[in-house]
Amino acid sequence: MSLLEVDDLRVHYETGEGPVKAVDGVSFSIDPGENVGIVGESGCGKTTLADAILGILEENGSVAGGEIRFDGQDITDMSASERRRLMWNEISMIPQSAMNALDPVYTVRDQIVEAIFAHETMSNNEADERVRDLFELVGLDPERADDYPHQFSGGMRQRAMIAMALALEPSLILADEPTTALDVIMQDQILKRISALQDEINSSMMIITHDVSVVAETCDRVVVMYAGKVAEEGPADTIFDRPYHPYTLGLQGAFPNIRKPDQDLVSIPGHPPELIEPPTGCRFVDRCPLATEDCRTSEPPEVRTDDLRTFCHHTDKIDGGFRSRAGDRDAWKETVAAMEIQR
Amino acid sequence: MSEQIEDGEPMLRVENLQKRFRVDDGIVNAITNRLRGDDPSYVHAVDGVSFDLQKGETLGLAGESGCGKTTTGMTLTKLYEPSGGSIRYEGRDITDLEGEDLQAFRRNVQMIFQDPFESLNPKRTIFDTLVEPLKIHDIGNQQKRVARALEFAGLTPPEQFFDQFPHELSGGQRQRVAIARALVLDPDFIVADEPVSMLDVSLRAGVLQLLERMNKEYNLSVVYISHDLSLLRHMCDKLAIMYLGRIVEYGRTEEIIESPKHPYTKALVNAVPVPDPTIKRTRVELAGEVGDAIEVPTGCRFKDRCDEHLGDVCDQVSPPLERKADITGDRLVGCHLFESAEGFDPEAELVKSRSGDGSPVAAESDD
Amino acid sequence: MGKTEFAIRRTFQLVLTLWAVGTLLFVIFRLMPGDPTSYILSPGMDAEARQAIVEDFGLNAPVHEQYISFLTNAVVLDFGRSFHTSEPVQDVLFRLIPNTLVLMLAAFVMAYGIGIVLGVFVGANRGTRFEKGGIVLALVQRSMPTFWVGILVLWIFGAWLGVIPMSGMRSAGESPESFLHMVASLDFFWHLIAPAACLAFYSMGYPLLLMRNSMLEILGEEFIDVCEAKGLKRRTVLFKHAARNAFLPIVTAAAVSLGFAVGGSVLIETVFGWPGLGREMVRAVIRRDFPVAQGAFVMLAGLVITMNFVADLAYGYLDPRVTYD
Amino acid sequence: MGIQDETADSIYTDLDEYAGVDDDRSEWSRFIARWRETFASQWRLLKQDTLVVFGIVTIAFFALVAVLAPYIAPHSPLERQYGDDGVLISQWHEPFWLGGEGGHILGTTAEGYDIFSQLVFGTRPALIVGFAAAVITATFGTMVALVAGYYGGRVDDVLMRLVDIAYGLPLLPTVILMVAYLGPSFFNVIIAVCLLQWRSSARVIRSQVLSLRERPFVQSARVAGASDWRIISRHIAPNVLPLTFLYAAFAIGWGILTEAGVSFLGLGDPSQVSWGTMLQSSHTYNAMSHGVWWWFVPPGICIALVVISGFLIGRGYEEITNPKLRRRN
Repeated sequence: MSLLEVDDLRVHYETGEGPVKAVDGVSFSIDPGENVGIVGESGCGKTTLADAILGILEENGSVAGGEIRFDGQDITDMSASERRRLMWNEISMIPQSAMNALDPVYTVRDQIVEAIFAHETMSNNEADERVRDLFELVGLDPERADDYPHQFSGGMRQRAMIAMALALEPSLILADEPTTALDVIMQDQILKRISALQDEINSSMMIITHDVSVVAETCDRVVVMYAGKVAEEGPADTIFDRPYHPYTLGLQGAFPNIRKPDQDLVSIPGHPPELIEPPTGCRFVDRCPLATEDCRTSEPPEVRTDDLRTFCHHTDKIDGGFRSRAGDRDAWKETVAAMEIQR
Repeated sequence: MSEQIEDGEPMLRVENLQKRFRVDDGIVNAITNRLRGDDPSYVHAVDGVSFDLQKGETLGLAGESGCGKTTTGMTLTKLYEPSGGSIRYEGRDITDLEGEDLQAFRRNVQMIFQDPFESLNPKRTIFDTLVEPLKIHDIGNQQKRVARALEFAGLTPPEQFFDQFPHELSGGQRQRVAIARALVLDPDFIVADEPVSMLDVSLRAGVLQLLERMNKEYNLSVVYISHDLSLLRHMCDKLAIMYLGRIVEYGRTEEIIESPKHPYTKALVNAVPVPDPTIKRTRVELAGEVGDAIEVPTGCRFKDRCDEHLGDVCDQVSPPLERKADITGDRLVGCHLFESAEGFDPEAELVKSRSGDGSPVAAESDD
Repeated sequence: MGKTEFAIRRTFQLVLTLWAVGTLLFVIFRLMPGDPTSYILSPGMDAEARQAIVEDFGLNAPVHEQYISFLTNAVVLDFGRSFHTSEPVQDVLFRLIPNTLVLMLAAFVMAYGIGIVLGVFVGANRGTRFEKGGIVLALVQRSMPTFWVGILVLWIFGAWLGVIPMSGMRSAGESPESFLHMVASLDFFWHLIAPAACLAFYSMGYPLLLMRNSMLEILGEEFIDVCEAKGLKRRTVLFKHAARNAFLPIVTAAAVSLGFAVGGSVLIETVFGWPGLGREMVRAVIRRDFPVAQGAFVMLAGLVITMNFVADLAYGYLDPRVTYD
Repeated sequence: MGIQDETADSIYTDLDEYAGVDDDRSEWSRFIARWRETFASQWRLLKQDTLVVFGIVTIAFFALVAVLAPYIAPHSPLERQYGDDGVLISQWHEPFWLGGEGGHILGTTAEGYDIFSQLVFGTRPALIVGFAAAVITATFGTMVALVAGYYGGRVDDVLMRLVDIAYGLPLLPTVILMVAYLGPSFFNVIIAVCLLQWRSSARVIRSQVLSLRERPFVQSARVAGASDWRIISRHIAPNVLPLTFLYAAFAIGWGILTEAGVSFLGLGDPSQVSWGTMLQSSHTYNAMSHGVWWWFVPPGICIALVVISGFLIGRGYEEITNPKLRRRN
């Protein structure tokens, strides 16, 4: 059985102009011990997804439909206290910027101990011992546990956050852009540390990022999100090797690769749609070089090819011509320009 | 630098550039410090940087935050006054320019900033923003020039954008406006500080293409400042790797990325993740963190984090950025691991410093 | 910079501010258009008395000497004698200061105790009617003139319901042995409650609004999300983490708002006939008893400046992030 | 040596002949468009808040009353009224709807003045003090802030120490003392209020200027060669304007409250009827002990209404200018 199953999840934010459908019918699952990457641009709903799982949505946001099952139990349905018992004990998080993720007025030790005491009964000495172990685990000097967060550098804070996330050996860790705020070298070290520790305690992880290369290096499986929906999902190797969704192709081409300096960078024309009134049919339609009338009128079907789930009308066409041309920036521009003229 | 890497007079020559900021703590402290006879403390943000920039060349300044790359860029555009060293533009020292000469220089240099949401005045229309540099320099045909610049930046038809305010545009469009503003004066060189790092992934490439075109079609020189080596590899002819206010390695981009020599460059290059799960890279673990720019360490600035630390030489003698006998190609490296091709002998310097007044040697890279 | 050095620097600033206030006072007083004696002296005074006062004030000395003696006298809190009663101003002030302090302290405790707690709840209930109500309440409290609230209270509870005394600090028959005895008495409490409540009512809006704004900012911080994700109880998140952080700006603000509260106490003392510094200052101004007015003013200003100083130091102990630079 | 050299392949080569007058886009129309947008955007945000609209409407109402006072008030404010018996009134009269004689809407004071007329005329000093305080404090505070924040260094140090000193002064006692020394006139009250109120706007706007100064759009202008004056006037000042408005709105309230307080203490302008002097005379005649509420309740309500309107507008601005207070999305 999967550890986490997200089933047709819908999350809406109430605004003056109507509900923003930030997550709109997203389904995927995470198996025990598995690393799943959620990739997409800002505004695609990936952070909202994590907030919904953690139960920390903004006050104007709410789960409007679907289920989040953890170990078979629907957590959207749980009472507050039931849910609290689950949090951190089973599902913990590594937030985006450890800069602001630690309470500035308490020492790092206090904050880790607080998480432990919220779920387990133990003596102060035992808790201190645990903090010491955790600090060593993440490569921090245990003597500095009594420092305040501001006395730590950015990298140290992120390590402290990881220590806190592991404090109760959760079975699932949600990492929301865990390294974007850090410099390259620190980013590399943190990612390495996370992978190693996670193997050790055999927990699953959901990594949310816009950085395709981070996902490529750390994840077993990838969910590509676009405008509140899943565009494509499958094993990392296949997604990077033979994706079927044009958006995935575009996203890959948009990243410069240090090993392939001569590759053209792809810029997907246009902008993601507004999520107050998203387009009917496929949400990628206005930017897609393969779009047809069908894409505009009907929702893309789920197509299973190899080991991928792809939501697209044209998975059969992509193998034909476009995949080979997707790395060519003019291919995108021309096709979309042609569509503009038609309209 | 003892000699030029390429022939021909460089458009821009930076020599031993320094910029330090006084740690200011108000009038009361200034008085008490004065009374106690303490020297005011300084942040040595840029501490002896030298490089050349040819016409039409693109140079990448890379390094971790706090390495001084942004300060270097801002000093080049005269946003900061250098505290030492010189910047020569077309053979003329611009460090002390004032009045009309300064204005003439300003016509030829522009800067593009990181944050598209902060780089345009929210209270002014796009036309106002673009026409301002023309007004300052009293250049005619303003409307046509503005239109031309917007068009070049891919904002067509330009008239449609004239009366819009920044908040009506997307991040990508704003960054294009910022580029158009930089181009409207038709400058000779541009400093681009992380020009795309805050843009959404799918929009980045478009802006990068624009910058590439600007460089290729109009023979503009560009200094890119970024921590993203993948991006710099894509955009730059030359690369300068900075660490704690100094350049530690300088040369052609592909050479540096393919075979980094300085231990820091090695760590930096190997830390870059690759968007391809089939490629496994060798990771170099670097101990510790970037040091303090207020009390700069003696000797090599990288010594505390270096795996290949040689002992006293590294601790005491600051390695100059120079050609190395055992490194081929147009490359300058500041590290004692390689043998100088310019006759600099660190051991001798070490002996000299010991026999002398005991103060550590501050070797400079220039003649 | 260390904490001691910060304290030294801040003390320096304190002295500077006190000096500036003193100088300002001197400048206003001595350099007013026309002969200063004409402002001080009432026309009916005979020449001898006039001469005595001129000498007492050192008004015949050169300005810089006057300035120096003014400052040295101010340092030792010697403001001369009252024109009206000839009593040393110092004695008058020292008799009145405790009364004002008791009133202000009582009001401050009430205002900040209630205001802060209300602010936490208002901030935590963003976007609800409760929030809107809280904001309007706070603004109403701040816009009703204190003295008018005092008048209303006297009218309703004093004249109409007859549950509070109309004026003063103690009932006619009471003559306590000491200040402490008096403060501890029920009669004193009965007199104190209405003016203190009025002052508190006025002062409460500020911490309420500030705490609410501060809470909104803090609740948007990422560490609050982390606290919730840790499975902490809502109450713990709200009070142990959010309110503790949101409280920091209140410390500074409290000191600043004291400047306003002192003004409020002047009015409240006048309305309720409370024998404090403020009322004395107003009476002195009306009687043109300048030594007393000046003395009372220096006391009130000194109180505000000292509180600002204390608050700045306290901030350093409450917020571990303060680096003093 | 060719700093002036033109690049041969410039995209503007064909435009380089300076054609003299070339702009059909009038500077003036763009100037108007800019300011229209500034105010329109402020207004768009403000009018969403019903409380702000309430504040604006209330202040507008009182402003109208102040202008039309002679036409609204049935009597002159300092004209003693005759009772039904034809004798000068020497004791307060109840409003006519409580059976008071003489048909006075809100009765008369102990001195025989018509309370309603005093109330109507009292609008004038209140609004004048309020607006004068708003305009002067906000302008002065903003100017100090611009200079201190933009130039920084020692200028900033000195100006900010001045602000610290101003913060050391308790507002009302200082005003009392100054009015006592300078003489009880309306003008002096305004001066005194302004001297003390600029401090908060100066402090807050300065920190805003400090941050604006480092923004990329200001840096861009500087790289392009813009003068200090151009940067301050075109780039920084327009962006602190909302804060200036905010402090102006708050200053209305403080000005009126202070004037009322000073008048209540008997240090107001003796030749003027203001809401504060009305409350003072009611207090002097011990009106609350006698339950003459129609004397002391209405002026208080008026003060509270105008003051809260200023606060409501100010608070509305605060929610706009402080993005952290705004609801996300």
